[in-house]
Amino acid sequence: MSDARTATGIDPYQLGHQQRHKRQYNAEHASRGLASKRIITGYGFWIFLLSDIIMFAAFFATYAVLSSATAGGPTGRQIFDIDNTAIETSCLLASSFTCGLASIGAERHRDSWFYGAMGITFILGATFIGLEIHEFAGLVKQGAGPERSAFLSAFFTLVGCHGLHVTVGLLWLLTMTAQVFAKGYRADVLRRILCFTLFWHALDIVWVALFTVVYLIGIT
Amino acid sequence: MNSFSLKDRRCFLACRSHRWPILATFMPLAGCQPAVLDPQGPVGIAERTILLDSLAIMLTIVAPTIAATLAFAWWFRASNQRARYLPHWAYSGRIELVTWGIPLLTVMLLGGVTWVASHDLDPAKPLTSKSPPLQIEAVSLDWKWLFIYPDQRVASVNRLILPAGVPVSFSLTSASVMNTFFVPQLGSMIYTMNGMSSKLNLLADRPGAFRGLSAHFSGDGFSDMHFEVHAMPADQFERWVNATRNQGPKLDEASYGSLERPSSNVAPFTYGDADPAIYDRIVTRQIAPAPGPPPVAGPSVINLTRHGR
Amino acid sequence: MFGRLTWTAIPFDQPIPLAAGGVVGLVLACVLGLIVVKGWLPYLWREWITSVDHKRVGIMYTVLALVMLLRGFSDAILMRSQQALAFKAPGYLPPEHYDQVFSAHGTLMIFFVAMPFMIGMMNFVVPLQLGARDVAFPTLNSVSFWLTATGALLVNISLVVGEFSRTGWLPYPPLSELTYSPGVGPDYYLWALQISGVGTLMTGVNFVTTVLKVHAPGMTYMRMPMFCWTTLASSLLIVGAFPILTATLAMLILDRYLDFHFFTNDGGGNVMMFMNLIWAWGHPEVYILILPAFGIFSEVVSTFSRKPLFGYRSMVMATMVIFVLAFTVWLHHFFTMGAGADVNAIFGIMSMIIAVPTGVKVFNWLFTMYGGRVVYSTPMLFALGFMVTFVVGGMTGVLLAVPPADFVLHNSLFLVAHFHNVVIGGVLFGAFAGYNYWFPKAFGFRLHEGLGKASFWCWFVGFYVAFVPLYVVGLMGMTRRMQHYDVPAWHPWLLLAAVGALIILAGILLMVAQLYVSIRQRVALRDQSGDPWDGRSLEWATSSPPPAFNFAVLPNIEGEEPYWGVKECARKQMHLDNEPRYEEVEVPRNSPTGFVCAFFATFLGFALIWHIWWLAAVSTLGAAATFVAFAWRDRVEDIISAEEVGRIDRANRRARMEALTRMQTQAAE
Amino acid sequence: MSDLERLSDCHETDRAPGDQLRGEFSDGPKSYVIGLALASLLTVTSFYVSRTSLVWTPSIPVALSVLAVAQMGVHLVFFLHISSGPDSTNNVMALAFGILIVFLLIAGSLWIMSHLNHSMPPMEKVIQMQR
Ligand code: HEA
Ligand code: HEA
Ligand code: CUA
Ligand SMILES: [Cu+2]
Repeated sequence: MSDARTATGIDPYQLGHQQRHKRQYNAEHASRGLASKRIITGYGFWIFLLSDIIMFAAFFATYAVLSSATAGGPTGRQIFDIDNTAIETSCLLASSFTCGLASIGAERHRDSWFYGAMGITFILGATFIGLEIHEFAGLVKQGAGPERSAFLSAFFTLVGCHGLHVTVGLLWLLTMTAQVFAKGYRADVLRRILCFTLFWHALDIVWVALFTVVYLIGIT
Repeated sequence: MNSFSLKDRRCFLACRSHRWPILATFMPLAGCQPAVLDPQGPVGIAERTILLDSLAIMLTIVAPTIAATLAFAWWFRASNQRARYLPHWAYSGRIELVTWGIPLLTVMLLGGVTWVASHDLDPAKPLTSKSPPLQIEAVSLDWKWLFIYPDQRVASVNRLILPAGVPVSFSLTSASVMNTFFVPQLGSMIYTMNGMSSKLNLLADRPGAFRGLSAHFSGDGFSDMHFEVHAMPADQFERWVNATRNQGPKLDEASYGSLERPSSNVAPFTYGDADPAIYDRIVTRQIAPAPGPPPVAGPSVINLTRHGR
Repeated sequence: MFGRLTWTAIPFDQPIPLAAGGVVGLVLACVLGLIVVKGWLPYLWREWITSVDHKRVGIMYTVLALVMLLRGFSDAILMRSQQALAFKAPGYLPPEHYDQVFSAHGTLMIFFVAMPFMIGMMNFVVPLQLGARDVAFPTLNSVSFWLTATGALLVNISLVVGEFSRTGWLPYPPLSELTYSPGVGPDYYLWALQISGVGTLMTGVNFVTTVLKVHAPGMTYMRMPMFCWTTLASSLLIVGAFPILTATLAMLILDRYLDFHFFTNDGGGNVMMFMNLIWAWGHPEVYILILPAFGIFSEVVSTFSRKPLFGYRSMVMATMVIFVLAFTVWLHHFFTMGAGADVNAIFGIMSMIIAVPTGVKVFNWLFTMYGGRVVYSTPMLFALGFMVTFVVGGMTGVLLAVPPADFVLHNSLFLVAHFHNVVIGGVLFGAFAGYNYWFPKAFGFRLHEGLGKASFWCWFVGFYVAFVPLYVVGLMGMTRRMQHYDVPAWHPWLLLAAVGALIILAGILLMVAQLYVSIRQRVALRDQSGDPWDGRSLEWATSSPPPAFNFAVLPNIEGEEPYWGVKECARKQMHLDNEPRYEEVEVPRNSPTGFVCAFFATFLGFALIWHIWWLAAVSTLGAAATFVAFAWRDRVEDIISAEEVGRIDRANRRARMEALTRMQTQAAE
Repeated sequence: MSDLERLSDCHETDRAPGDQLRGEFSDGPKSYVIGLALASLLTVTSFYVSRTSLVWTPSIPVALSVLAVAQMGVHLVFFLHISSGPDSTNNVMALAFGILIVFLLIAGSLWIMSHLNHSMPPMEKVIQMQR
């Protein structure tokens, strides 16, 4: 082998530590590198949420483009019931708050706090879904279902997709409550609760965009 | 009708039975040259120039890159003892500057060309010419082309007749699925879509026969969605219009209804009396979009009589 | 009971797909039978199907890609021979079949060849290069793989049961709407992609998290090998782009199944919105494919030039610039829709700007070779072939980005030649370079070099013979997707292209032979040291194949090219570091979740395609139950004892010491 | 304990999205209370603005959009605990990436589609123009 190969390497960017010949095989030295499981899980879920929001963005863009394509059918102004939207909004906002409380309860291993807050969150979320189903059913009965026009297709898909997320969130909420009940506040359960609260808060953020773009701007 | 001059017979190909035998002899298929590189109108010529210029600009940097790759790989081969070995050489600010700078400069040049050319050659932009443009409305159907001459009140299927030297202003739509109107030797193509009317401006410099086709896949009969383009002197075009008018079937909603049903390999024919409002009615969907194939899986109705021998 | 599914769905009247499907089915049955008879099933289940080890998952991805390559290639041969024959003749494939062939070819090649190949490489290599034990979410990784396999399976089922989409690899409406495509073809396409798309998205999430959060101590961002960077960029692109695809396909599904009006002709639908959305995903998609290939070339060129990568920081910059710009150019796929000059020009110029960082990459590989000792191994040949070929494809891409030029070249065979030029000369060559390069790491023996080089030359020459003619006929105005034609001037070129495809076939056969011969000669080709190429990054620091836990003790990184530094030091002092204190290691526990989920997903997809609603409901419940059961499990990890770790690592150290001694004696001679 | 877990001890420089920094708002419900108050205020304003005649009508959509953006910010800070601290750099970078893509997708689509619709008015517009 040539001499050149065994010559001391020079780190061209001077980024490496100076003593590159004395490698230490111990973990104390590890100032950067592996993150804790909580951070890994939370971060992964965060990335997933971003992708979910990008999916919503595609539906929003479609809604914006198609919102005037009513094909002679009803327009937003004719079918939106803002009072209903206001009640839905309060439910979801309050549930975001109670969900936050539940996460604190879980961190502090406080049963009454955790179960109570999760219970209220569930009730608020379920009310939201109930109101939305009621709204959709009313529209379909009026002949303003998604097959009526491109505008209504986009409306039902965008709002319905959010509703579907909330429904999944409710099922998840039940699962997490059951897991705490069965397994206690174990580290892995707490990680999942962290993800669940992230999910729930993110849905609230999507709803802010939704009630603004669809309902409020829709009626002006 | 038999008076068309046969100027261009370079690759005569009598492969269809045509309504006018003479027109058939007038159909040298233009595929014999690289059509895009042999344009016959100002739009096509400009586009060819841009294409070749851009290619030249890029080759000045791409060709040396290829050469250098081969040269470096060869000279620095492991067995070449004369080549320098720099086992730690991995950075040079000056070279970095060049590696970012050269492509950047090239792209700036190319970008400038692109900006100007895009505006100059916008398909919707009318061509400058002494003569006023001829209006033609094109409808892509499953799987044939309908060309309506609203001012002349005639229409033609699968054959596009143009006056040479006169700018043509196309409005295009589709009866059903998407297609693309494209005559390679004349230049720019454009999509046709149901419920929308696209704009395209072309001009044929000289009389000649070209090949036109759909450049966007539209279903099973797509391969036969080509059409003939004949550019002829203006006086001959007049004669063609006069000879066509009041001859043959009438284009109205009823006959359009039977035309829009899926069929392929339709031999060219003309309508002697075309309702000039029909195009608008198609675009605004007052005439409903054409139906699709019958709702069964498997082959749709196709006949391959013409080419299927 | 069976929805739209009846006996007529099986194309008894079409011998070609039926025979092809029959052969595939027979082969599958034989393989399965062999496995059962030989009693390999438990082994397969334990070690592969339920494995969540990133190396195993990576290998399974690659195998899936290679199998689907064969399927995609048979489609390519069908197309090339059809076009060679169909001059003024119907050829042997009627349109309704030919249309399925190109649609299936494009779909398979992009989603089930190129993607799994690249994801397979990422899986196998990235945690090793980062000095980590596994990816961030190992079980999720296995779910991703099995969902991808489900998608591939559904596409292949369409060969025999029903039909595949006839609308091209991207289902442009309104052709793909129920009115104009009443069959189940588009439904196969849609559900296959939705299901595998979930898997791909999860892969993206997994790898972003892995690269950013899971690496050995000291492995800072600016010390990561280039392949990790390109993996990060590619994964971020997945996270940003695939949700758009999911949404777009979901809208088409709603149109087809529930009579919505997103893209229909009636009801106010807007087809242009589909084009807009699908390309907002589609353009980033091509960089999802090419960026990992760029990473592979960076590793290969530097290793076989015996030099560090030139301009590492520029490379990182260029990667990230390409990644951001990828989301700003999508309109260049529909310049001819008529958006107007301003829009066209701006998107055209944005597209060209991508040539700058790409050019930087090419030049940096060039200067990596400068002053090097270039060894012409098979991976290096693929890298050189790539550099020569890809710049041509990139150049024609930039040409297409000039709107007025695109106005005459759009949808022509010139375009087809462009993308095969970048996809074969870039993505596929990259995959093959990586396959030859990391094969010894995965299996402990090298691939046969002679046959590898021969296959390279066939691929290289075959590519030019097959695709340069397409540039020419494209300039002659020939559009893509023609089932027959009657222009004499095109005919000779298409004959030549068919010859090219045959040369590529020879390349493929040589690759198969290479694999076969290498397995036969595996003892002679054994990689004892775990470092067959004198590599520079961490994957070469462990044994070949690596143990389940990758590294006995997590390496502590103190510079770029960490392994090279250690190795130089060891060579100088002629001895390895002292034996570390071994500790027990936790490795993620095997889990059948992925396989079971995919099992239900397959039935779900099939049921939805054929409108068998009860089966769809049952499968959904099954998948959901699997998930809950998975969430309920208590033991997530297995423990490997310190003695076991020590035993495995000591063997590795012994092999390395021997290699060192060999080197010493060689140097002394 | 796995080495993953062990290493986390010396890992103050990073934290999971959604986790509060220790000491910030004393780790209690305070942040949620502030968030709820601000968010409610913004929501009520939005609903009020949409129906009042006090605001110049053409500017209502703009006002509503600004309010929505503000409210999303409130949610991010007080519910999701996103901060600009060095420990959540990665979280913020990821968020910025997401926002960039959302922006490019929505703005790009609207820009492209408005040009396309301008040159090829969809059926609705054509019929309106004919009237
Ligand atoms: C990754 C993408 C990819 C790849 C690799 C290829 C590879 C090839 N493609 Fe394809 N192609 C597409 C993506 C790809 N294609 C797409 C997206 C379309 C558009 C579809 C549409 O119109 O909608 C298309 C369309 C397309 C057409 C249609 C043109 C038209 O519209 O008229 C044709 C025509 O011949 C063609 C040919 C070929 C050929 C000859 C190859 C050859 O290079 C074949 C390559 C062969 C292999 C890749 C097999 C490989 C190797 C092995 C099997 C490994 C061996 C095993 C071991 C090592 C164990 N392609
Ligand atoms: C891996 C896949 C891949 C890659 C990397 C690329 C890379 C590029 N592509 Fe390609 N493309 C496809 C896959 C890919 N493409 C596919 C599949 C389609 C068709 C889809 C379909 O319709 O079915 C397509 C279609 C396509 C079109 C649409 C054409 C049409 O439909 O009419 C355009 C137009 O702009 C385009 C442009 C580009 C550009 C500018 C690049 C650039 O990134 C290239 C940059 C690289 C270089 C330029 C070479 C190296 C640089 C230098 C040596 C520096 C100096 C050079 C210059 C300054 C010029 N591509
Ligand atoms: Cu004329 Cu074929
Ligand atoms: Cu692109």
